[in-house]
Amino acid sequence: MFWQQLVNGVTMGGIYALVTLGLTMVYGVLRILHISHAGVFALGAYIGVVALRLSPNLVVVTLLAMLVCGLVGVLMQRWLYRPLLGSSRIVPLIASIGMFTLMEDLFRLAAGPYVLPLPVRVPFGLDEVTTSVVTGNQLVVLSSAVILLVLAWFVINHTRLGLAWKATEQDFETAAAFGVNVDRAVAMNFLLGSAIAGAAGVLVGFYYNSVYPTMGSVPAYKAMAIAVLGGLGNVWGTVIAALLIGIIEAFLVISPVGLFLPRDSIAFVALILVLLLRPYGLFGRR
Amino acid sequence: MGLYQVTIAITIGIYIILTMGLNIITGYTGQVSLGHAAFFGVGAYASAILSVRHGFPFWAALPVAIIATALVGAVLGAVSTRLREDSLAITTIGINFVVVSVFKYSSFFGGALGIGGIRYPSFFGHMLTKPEYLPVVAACVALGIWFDRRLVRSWLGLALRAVGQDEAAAESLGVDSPRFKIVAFMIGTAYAGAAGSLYAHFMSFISPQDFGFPMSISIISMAVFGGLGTLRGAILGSCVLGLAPEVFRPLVDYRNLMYGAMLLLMMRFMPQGLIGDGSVIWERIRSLFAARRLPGRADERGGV
Amino acid sequence: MRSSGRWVPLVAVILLVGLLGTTALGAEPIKVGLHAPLTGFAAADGLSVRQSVELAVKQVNDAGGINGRPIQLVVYDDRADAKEAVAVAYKLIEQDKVVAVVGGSYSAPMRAVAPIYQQAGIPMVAGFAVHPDITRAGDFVFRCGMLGPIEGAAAGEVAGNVLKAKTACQMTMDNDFGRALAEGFRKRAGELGFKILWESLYPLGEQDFTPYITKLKQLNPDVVFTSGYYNEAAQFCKQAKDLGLKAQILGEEGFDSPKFIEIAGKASEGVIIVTNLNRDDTRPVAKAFIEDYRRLYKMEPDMVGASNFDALLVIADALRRAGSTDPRAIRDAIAATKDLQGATGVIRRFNKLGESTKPIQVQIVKDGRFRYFAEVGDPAIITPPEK
Amino acid sequence: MGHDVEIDLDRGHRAVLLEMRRVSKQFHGVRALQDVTLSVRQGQVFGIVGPNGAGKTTLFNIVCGVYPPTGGSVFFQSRDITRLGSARTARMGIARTFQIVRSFPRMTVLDNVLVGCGHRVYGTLSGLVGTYNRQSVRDKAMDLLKLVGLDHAAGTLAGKLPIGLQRRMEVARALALDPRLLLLDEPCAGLTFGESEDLVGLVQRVRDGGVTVMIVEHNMGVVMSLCDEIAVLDFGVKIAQGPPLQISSNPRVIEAYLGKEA
Repeated sequence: MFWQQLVNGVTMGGIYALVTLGLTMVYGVLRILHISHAGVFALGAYIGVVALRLSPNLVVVTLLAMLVCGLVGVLMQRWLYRPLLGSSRIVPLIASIGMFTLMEDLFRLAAGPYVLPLPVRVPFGLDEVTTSVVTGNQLVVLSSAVILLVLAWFVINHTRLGLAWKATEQDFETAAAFGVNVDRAVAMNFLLGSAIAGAAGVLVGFYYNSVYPTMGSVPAYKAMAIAVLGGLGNVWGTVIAALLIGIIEAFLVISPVGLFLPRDSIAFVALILVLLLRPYGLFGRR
Repeated sequence: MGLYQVTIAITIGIYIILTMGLNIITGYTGQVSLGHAAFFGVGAYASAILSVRHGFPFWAALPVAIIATALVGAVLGAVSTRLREDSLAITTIGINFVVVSVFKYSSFFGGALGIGGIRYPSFFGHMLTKPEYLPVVAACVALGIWFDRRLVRSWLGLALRAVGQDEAAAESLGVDSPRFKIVAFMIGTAYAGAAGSLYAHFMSFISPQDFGFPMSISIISMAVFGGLGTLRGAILGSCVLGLAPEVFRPLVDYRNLMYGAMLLLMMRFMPQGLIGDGSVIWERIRSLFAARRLPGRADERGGV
Repeated sequence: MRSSGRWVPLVAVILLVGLLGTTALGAEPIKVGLHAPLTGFAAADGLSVRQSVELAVKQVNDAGGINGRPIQLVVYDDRADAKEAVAVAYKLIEQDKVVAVVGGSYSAPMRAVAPIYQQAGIPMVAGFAVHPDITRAGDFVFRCGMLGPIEGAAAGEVAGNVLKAKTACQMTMDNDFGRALAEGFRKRAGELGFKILWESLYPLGEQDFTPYITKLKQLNPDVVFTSGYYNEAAQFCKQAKDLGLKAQILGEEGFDSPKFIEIAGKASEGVIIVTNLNRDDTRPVAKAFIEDYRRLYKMEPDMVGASNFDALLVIADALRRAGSTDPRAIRDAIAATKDLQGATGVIRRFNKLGESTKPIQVQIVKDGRFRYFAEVGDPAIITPPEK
Repeated sequence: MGHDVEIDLDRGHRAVLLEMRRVSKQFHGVRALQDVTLSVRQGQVFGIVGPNGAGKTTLFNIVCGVYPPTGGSVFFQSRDITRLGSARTARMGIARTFQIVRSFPRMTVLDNVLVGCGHRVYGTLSGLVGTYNRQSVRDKAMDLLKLVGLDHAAGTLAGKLPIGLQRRMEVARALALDPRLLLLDEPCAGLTFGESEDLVGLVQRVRDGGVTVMIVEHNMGVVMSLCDEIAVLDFGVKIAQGPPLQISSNPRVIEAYLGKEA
């Protein structure tokens, strides 16, 4: 029972990590709480539903979703966030919330309020494999999460782009002074962050076989809590925090405590406790 | 004025009180609070429990609810002194979620069923009807405005704005910012407590989801929409976004869409808010007044 | 801006004439109001409610309306939010001047508006909202759907006497709907003597049930009674099948939607639910509702729609019998409803509190469709409280 | 690194206002200050010089209580203020300006100065509710603005002023605290020669008004003409202290600044 619970927790943690990753990357570069990131996540799932007409293969559908969501992310950055960099910190936050509400309602108007299934065909029939500990679907989610996280790790740590992000993170002007095309770096950051969120959208749509307009609302704020818990801007801190929260939720929910503490506020309670001890999150720095 | 207009007027009055309170915390003192609805809830539940279970009349329940909420607000204020801007914003979201789940989970607060049977205030034995409740709300709004004007003109108000605009500079001038942040949270949440009490007695039935995070978003959107940091902005923002759902009601299916779009476009093209300091509209209004006023008035005191 | 100013008065005149024109043709319409959560998290149910009530109005008007006068439906969205529902109520009463209202939204908004309709003297018939206080607001408020505790007790009856379960667990959705159902089931389990091993609480909108199911597998109860709306229900059944949970899954009216079967897929096979819409119902009203709904909207009807469809029928029937649009007369006529043929079954009567008495249907999913499984008619269970 | 025996030229005819005993400060392993001991006398203009990163601003921040030292203690009017927060030290009469100017951008210049005038009230509760813009208080603020030549700009928003003027406003705002000790952190940075001249005149007028001044400055011309005594910091260590002439000829100071002769 323990191992199965652990797998349940890690699977959820993997999903949280994919959603939160983009959020932390964006915050790292622009210091913006990008709440409409969850709208991009839901958009990914909807692109999945549309892409099904082209090909039922999960990989093809995911790639398409990543492409579209990446572009949408760049558009958001260009059209919405860049012009607002000058104004006070709260303005992009409210604009992002407005965008998120707008996206949720656009999904409803475009695809109807009902839940849409996402019956994708998984390569090598991975989803049929069922062992006592891990279900097929969980295997699909875990393997995809690992692939995407490794991709992100590679880009961030081993490419010039990743270096440009680190420089931009420290200081816009100095980074630009050293020849970093800051604009392009920020755009690429949004591209990757949003693409991964799009992939997460498809994955969650497949795992639960359900795509609906408000599927982004819980991840939106829970991902925010996890991002802060891991240390805003610290990518790996966030991934670890996501896994931790996934596991804690799995075990806490079935324990007597679960009757008092609803699952979705566990992340926040953990956040408040940690922030009181370490104001910059588990792995955050000043 | 039909009951429909009275209902909307009372709702907008309650929004104005909430937004004025948030404006003191986030507008003047610069502490971003995305969980203001939690304190709206604390005031509502305090007033509901006092009046339903302990027979408090409205006139007694209101002040006690205000004080109770301010004390809870002080706790958030203390927490805020340890946190930096962004992690504070997210923590206030967390507090909103946690407070709502406390209402939902404990039977003391009536659990998921909420609390009903909250009586209207009675005035010398005569139970007020809804139209007669409007003046009570209007009086509270007026009181809130008067207190805000006094605050802005006081040393406390000046110190809060100093903390909000540059904490280190304020500290170097003798303003111990942690203490003032706590005071700002107490005042701001006291406003929310009053609004909560007024809401509970107006609706006569409250349930946990009335005070959830979407409500906090509405409140901060009103403050920012009108022009954060200004009283006039808080009032106008509450009226515009308070009326929006009714104005858009005929567009039955597109209401949420219009609300989101309005917020997005507003922030994108007029970040200072409709009539905030530095907004195009306010500058034009001021130039209108300035032209008529005797030129050369020495100063222009803080945002009216 | 100035140029368009000249056009405004002209346009207004045309509009006015247009409006007058239409009403002059048919007899003066009877306005009936409808609350529905058309946007927000409950938008799916809102759409079912609106489509079903509009279908009912169409059927009534096609059959000659109320002694020749057509029903005109006035729909407003309350986003399942108490504050908005209060504004909608006053708008319907004062501006649209409706003579009766169908309460097609969730418990919190319905409970907030019940006293308003009571005070205004406008009869309201709630569809599926389960909160007990709604009908306690007064004699102008009625309810077509079942009360939470009654439905829960019916589920207990099915588990204990029909499925002969010895042990059971409860997966309760954490809102007033879920808690009311759990209370009824617990009471009935006590009466029938089967043991509830574990009761867990999950948040509205939950998608990941794997932790709960892993524990349920360990406890291995005979029956798991789950409350939830169709998305939560489909996730629970799907993941239960994936993880190999053996227990018989027992659901309630929240499961009752074609979407549940579509999303849960193979995992919905064999799931039993207590509800009030019997797909194999041979009665003409139920058949007409199901077939018209499929033809008009190209999708399967569900319980949420059916119970509000019936609420409209109750009002229409009362309007015919009252022979007048005076709200007080309509209320008396509703109270005097007797054996009304509804989509969700025969509405025998409304008691003093305004609660309806109906046998509870038990459906089972066979080859991807809801089919008849049993019916709970024992008055001890289905009779609602009087006060 | 022994430190020079302190030459007490004035034989104590003026009281010691500020004293730092063996103060050191470490940031995550980096030693910003090490065993610094110095004392500033009433009415002096005390200069602190040294290459960038020598720990000058750290010393200022410790005196103002922005953060406590890792070791040693600070006395002001012989009262221990080592652990006192920056707000309380300010209220005791230690005012400061910042290396990078920190005005309240969305307040008028007058309001900026008025914030300083409130120092008597911030510690109390009852005083806080009074109106701040009373005539008496406004007159005092306007006088200070006249002193720094900004009375014409009283009504404009501080954020709209050029940096040079904002820096002058910061001095006026600090003086509003009626300080006994005024700490100026590189006040001449970025100023033209003429503006530096004005500033020297301003500091002298402030000193003549009885306010002791500590100044961190790179512009040696200003330091030499203004300061009665100078302390030199290098890598967090005080390598010399004394009157300007004696400091400029001290070999270790020259070495620290110009590096060893080849």
